[in-house]
Amino acid sequence: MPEMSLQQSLNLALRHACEDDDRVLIFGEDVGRLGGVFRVTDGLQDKFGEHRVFDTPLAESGIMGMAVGLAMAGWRPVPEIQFDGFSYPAIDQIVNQVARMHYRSRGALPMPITLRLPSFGGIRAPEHHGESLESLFAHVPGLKVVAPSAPDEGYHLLRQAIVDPDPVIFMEPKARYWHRGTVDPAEHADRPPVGTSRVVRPGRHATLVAWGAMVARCLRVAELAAEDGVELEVLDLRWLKPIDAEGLAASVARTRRAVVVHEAPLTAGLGAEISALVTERCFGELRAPVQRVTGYDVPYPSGALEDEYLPSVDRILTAVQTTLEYRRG
Amino acid sequence: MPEMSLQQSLNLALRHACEDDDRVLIFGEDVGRLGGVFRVTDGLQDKFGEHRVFDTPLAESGIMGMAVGLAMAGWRPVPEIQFDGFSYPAIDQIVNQVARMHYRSRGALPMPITLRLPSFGGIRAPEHHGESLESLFAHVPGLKVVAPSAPDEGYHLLRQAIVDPDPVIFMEPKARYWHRGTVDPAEHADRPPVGTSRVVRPGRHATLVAWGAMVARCLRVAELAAEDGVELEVLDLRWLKPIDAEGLAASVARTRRAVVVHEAPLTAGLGAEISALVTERCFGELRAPVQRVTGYDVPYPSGALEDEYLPSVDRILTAVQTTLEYRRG
Amino acid sequence: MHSADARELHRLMLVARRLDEEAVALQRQGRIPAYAPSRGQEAAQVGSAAALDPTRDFAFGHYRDLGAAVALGVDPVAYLAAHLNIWHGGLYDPRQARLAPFNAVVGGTVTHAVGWAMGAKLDHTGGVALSYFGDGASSQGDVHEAMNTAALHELGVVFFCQNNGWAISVPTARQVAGGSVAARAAGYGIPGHEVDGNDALAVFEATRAALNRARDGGGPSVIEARTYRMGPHSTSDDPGRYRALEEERAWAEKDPVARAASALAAEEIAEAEDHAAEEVRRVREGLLTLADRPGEDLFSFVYREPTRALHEQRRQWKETAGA
Amino acid sequence: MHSADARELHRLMLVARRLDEEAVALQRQGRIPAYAPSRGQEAAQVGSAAALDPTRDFAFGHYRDLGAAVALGVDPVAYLAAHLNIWHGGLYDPRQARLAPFNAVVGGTVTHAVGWAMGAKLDHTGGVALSYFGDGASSQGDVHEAMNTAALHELGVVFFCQNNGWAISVPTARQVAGGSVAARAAGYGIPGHEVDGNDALAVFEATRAALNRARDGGGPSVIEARTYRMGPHSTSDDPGRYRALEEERAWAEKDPVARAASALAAEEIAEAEDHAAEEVRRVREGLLTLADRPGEDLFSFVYREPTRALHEQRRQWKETAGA
Ligand SMILES: Cc1ncc(C[n+]2csc(CCOP(=O)(O)OP(=O)(O)O)c2C)c(N)n1
Ligand SMILES: Cc1ncc(C[n+]2csc(CCOP(=O)(O)OP(=O)(O)O)c2C)c(N)n1
Ligand SMILES: [Mg+2]
Ligand SMILES: [Mg+2]
Repeated sequence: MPEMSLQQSLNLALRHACEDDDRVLIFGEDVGRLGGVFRVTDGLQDKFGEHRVFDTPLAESGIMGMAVGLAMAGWRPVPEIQFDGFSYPAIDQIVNQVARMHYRSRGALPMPITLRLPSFGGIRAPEHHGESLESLFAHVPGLKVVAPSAPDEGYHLLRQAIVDPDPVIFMEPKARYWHRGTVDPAEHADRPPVGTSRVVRPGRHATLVAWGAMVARCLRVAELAAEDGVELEVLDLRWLKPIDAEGLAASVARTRRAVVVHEAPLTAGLGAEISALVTERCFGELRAPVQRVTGYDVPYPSGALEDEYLPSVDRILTAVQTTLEYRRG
Repeated sequence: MPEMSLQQSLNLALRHACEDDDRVLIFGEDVGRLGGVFRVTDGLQDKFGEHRVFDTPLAESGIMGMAVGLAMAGWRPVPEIQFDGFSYPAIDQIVNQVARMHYRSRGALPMPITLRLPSFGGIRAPEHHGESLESLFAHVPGLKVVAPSAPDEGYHLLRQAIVDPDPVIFMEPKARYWHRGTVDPAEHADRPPVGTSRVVRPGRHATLVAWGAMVARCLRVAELAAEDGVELEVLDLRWLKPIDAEGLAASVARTRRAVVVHEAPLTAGLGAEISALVTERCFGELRAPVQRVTGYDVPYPSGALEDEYLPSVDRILTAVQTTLEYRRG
Repeated sequence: MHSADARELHRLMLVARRLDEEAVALQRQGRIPAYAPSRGQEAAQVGSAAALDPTRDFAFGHYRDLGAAVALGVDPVAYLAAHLNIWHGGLYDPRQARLAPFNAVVGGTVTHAVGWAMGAKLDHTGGVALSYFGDGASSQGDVHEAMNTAALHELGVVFFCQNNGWAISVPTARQVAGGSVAARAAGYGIPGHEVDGNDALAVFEATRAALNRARDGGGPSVIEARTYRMGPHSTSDDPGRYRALEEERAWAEKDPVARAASALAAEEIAEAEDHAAEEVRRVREGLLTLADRPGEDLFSFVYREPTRALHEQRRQWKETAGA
Repeated sequence: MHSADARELHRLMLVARRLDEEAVALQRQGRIPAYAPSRGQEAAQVGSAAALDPTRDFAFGHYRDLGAAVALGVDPVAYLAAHLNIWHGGLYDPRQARLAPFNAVVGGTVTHAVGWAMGAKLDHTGGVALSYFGDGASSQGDVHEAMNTAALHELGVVFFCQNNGWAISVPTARQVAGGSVAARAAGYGIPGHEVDGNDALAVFEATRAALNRARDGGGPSVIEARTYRMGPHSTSDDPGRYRALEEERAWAEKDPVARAASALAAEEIAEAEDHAAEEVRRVREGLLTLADRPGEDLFSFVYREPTRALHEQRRQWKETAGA
């Protein structure tokens, strides 16, 4: 099985998607000639031509509006917005148009759009280049939202997103672009359906719930905790909409404790939804309230303060300790 | 004490704010000559002149960008965006600029902007005219968010929002514009600080948490429940950021049960945050998981289906029953 | 319509006019909750839509395009269902109608036309996208992004601005800097034309020329049809608050339907009135018997297949609805 | 600068050039994480900013405006702090600097200039807003909304486009339909000028004229300075992937700093080099000793006063930081 980085596995997935379906179109700022600022679309214009892989003007709303029109004309658009924070100018198109055209047209106009969005922080980037918009997107009816945590996940989830008949926001964890892992494209036939989470590491004392780059961090926490005899289950949520409520509940029903970890600010972050869902389904089993370890309620800071902002191994460990030691007040 | 509608009390608050501080400016689509499509700015252009109350071109992003520049020049802008669903084109300015300019400039450039946003559903309006964006806004560091539930609340909260030195999203419940109540401007001096909730009706069997138009609905539920001897406490959250976690916890610690009600879709709605907050603070006291009665995870529907979508008295009562009858599984 | 047919244009405009009047009447009678009258804009709407080739072109409208719907042969009942609060997008099938669903975001569909035209170009269909938008919409950033992109990629888009003088209470003079939407075109290196929007034949010819140009690979262009919203912005609007009666009277003199009729023989007009009256009867009947959509529809079209969460929510809804 | 002073313009440009080179060097040495070089754009930036009246005007830039910062007398250390990842907006006080905080949203500040100019107009200060943006930014809807609004309200805004030929990998020809940002102005009924962006004196004069016009109540105008981004988009970019060496060579011939020097005497140039070298030394020192902001700063500027939740989060942060 070939080993490759997430950035490469995404590139491979795009390549295979274009080969499989000649209605797939890739476009965005600098995705064509340059191959994307993260090189995720590298070589695709050469291979598939300028009509299938092309650069757009610098206008995010226009990019998403173009995707809507292309989908109406029977194409399968895979636009990129260069960075998380620059999807805000396109939010009107995403929420008011992409997410609703199928509903508005009573199913006549499906929107099989996959928006690739380099997302989350951790790379000491400038302002607006480290945002986590999952709770915004997950709140919008009509959208699906997914974030891979590793190269093989990236490959399979991106292909799944592209063939999916609904619009999918595909959030790529920038901090993991250069991490390598094995990828087996042949496994694709056996993928679990959209909306399935995965247990990355089984354990019985508490469940850590995460997605994107925080999955690796939680695995690290689980390793450290294991040294002290604490067995943490790490659940990679993968799909942030639809959320795998059953998978979550099954894990927490076993472990009776949960910590959810994300980069976005605390208030109204997706951790709140996870906390509410888990509590609704496992109230009787829970031995402690679900702990949230998240970014603070502050703007994503400049690189020098990034490590202070992001959930650290220490902060997660502290939350694990809190939940393990919790005694009903 | 004069009796008036919410729409009138908001108009009065704007009038008093303009009188009190000649740096206050009011602008937006149709707010000047027409006085706003809901007449909330009626008569203000005549009174304060075209330079302080003016119509803008039809461009929501431009409206919020203009507010940023005016604030930088030392003004106190009170822009209106005509309807909830049309704030999406301005989200980039709101999130990337309004909410961060103070932070970015290390306090040099405060943004004392109050965005008036006719919000929520219930008036059988066209698409995009019935949206609830509170969880999106509450997630954004740097913003404050508030929704009045009654005429006096509207008056005082709007004045509070305008004098507040930070940007405030002021969500006006359209469905309550024409409901009347007494308003005493003189009470303004005694207002509780930003971020304080209020108990609208005390009770001891469960707490209903709501804001905007859902407060009146919860009061109706409480009346009905009282007929069966169930005493519900109704808490008007008012400030959706910062949230009054202490007030919430104090109420639920007493009642030991909570139901949160909102119009927005369930997933990643602000109800999740309320559920998580309450559970974190009252885990030991809670006798049942916090119930959420919300809009479904579907686009806000056309008028004919509105009543099916919105939390109804029946749905809230059912949730109350569920929480009261809850037995740990 | 392959070539301008004054009689047919008038017939279509008259249907649009009478249906519009009927919709206003139904609103006054409490049968329609709210309505956005298109009175005065029939020539702009019918003249342009009639020039489309419905086998391959596609139109993108907003919420005040009854005349375009009529000219495209869309069932008015299905179109007006949006105003009846039955379904946001209307009940017509946009693919067959060659008209995008009813859309309430001002300026929101203009970039869709660009994407659609790119799709048509890639498929070599020869299809052209006609994008309707108002003078108010012209202020939106999306319109700029759309024109720039269409011009760069030389796409088959006709940007058709119905400048009806007002965006709710704001007149063109305080909306469109420089005073002309057509003049914006030059900044993108594409042609822009102003046309008398109350002259159906002129609108038809201008649109046909722009469509042919686009079909021949000549790329996008802008047409600004100068017309007038003779009625209120919507049935809950009161234009008396912001505009002068004299202005309304002056434009009433230029009524596009009357103007189209003036070229016709009395019996042609009478025939058109009969036809329109018959159509109004049919549509009125259709509207009054149009049933609301069942509550299940709330959940049915959110995704191609409802998610597990939606199945569950539908189940809960049924329980309460049944209770 | 009250009138064009070729020597002073050159001096400022040379400081900008040498500081830019130093920043690139520091990046290569691992002292600065990333940098966006402004090499080649010194005449456009210095020439325009020098024309401002710092007692009342205000400039709105993006992230590649070192020359403007230098001309406005902003401490380069405080400006470059943004690139050092110390604070997003830089560490200068924008009110004193007359330069809005460093801003990474392409096109995001253009409407701010419009609002600021409206404020200045209401206050009768005679102040004018200078809005810098790139050829890439010109595609953004916000730029259109800003120009339309400024023209309608006749506000004192100079829309100053630095057309440096590229938006990362996309050349102007595939970005700006029609090929000219200045040509867009006519569509709003305002003047638009193209100016040789590598000619500091020409830029100064064009800007001064536009500022005076605005100050006299003549409203907004557009200036498009044709220049070239001689370096990479940023220190992590490789222009070899998308543009030809010949193009870079051709523009190197037109180097604006060399051009400004050509009009000066050798000793004037030598003096300017000494001055720049001294400034580079000072700034280098400042940058290398610039401390990161303390973690508390995370919480300090979110609101005027931290909320209760933020107090609590700061407390938690301190506990973990202390551990
Ligand atoms: C993005 C957006 N902003 C605001 C509104 C509210 N609104 C509905 S129609 C209208 C005026 C539109 O004017 P114009 O584009 O000239 O079209 P007309 O109504 O004259 O046909 C406004 C402001 C909206 N529907 N969408
Ligand atoms: C809204 C937004 N979209 C995308 C980006 C990513 N980005 C940064 S610079 C740039 C190109 C900008 O080109 P131009 O406006 O010509 O300015 P220049 O870099 O040439 O100075 C892009 C796409 C951004 N910063 N902001
Ligand atoms: Mg109009
Ligand atoms: Mg550029």
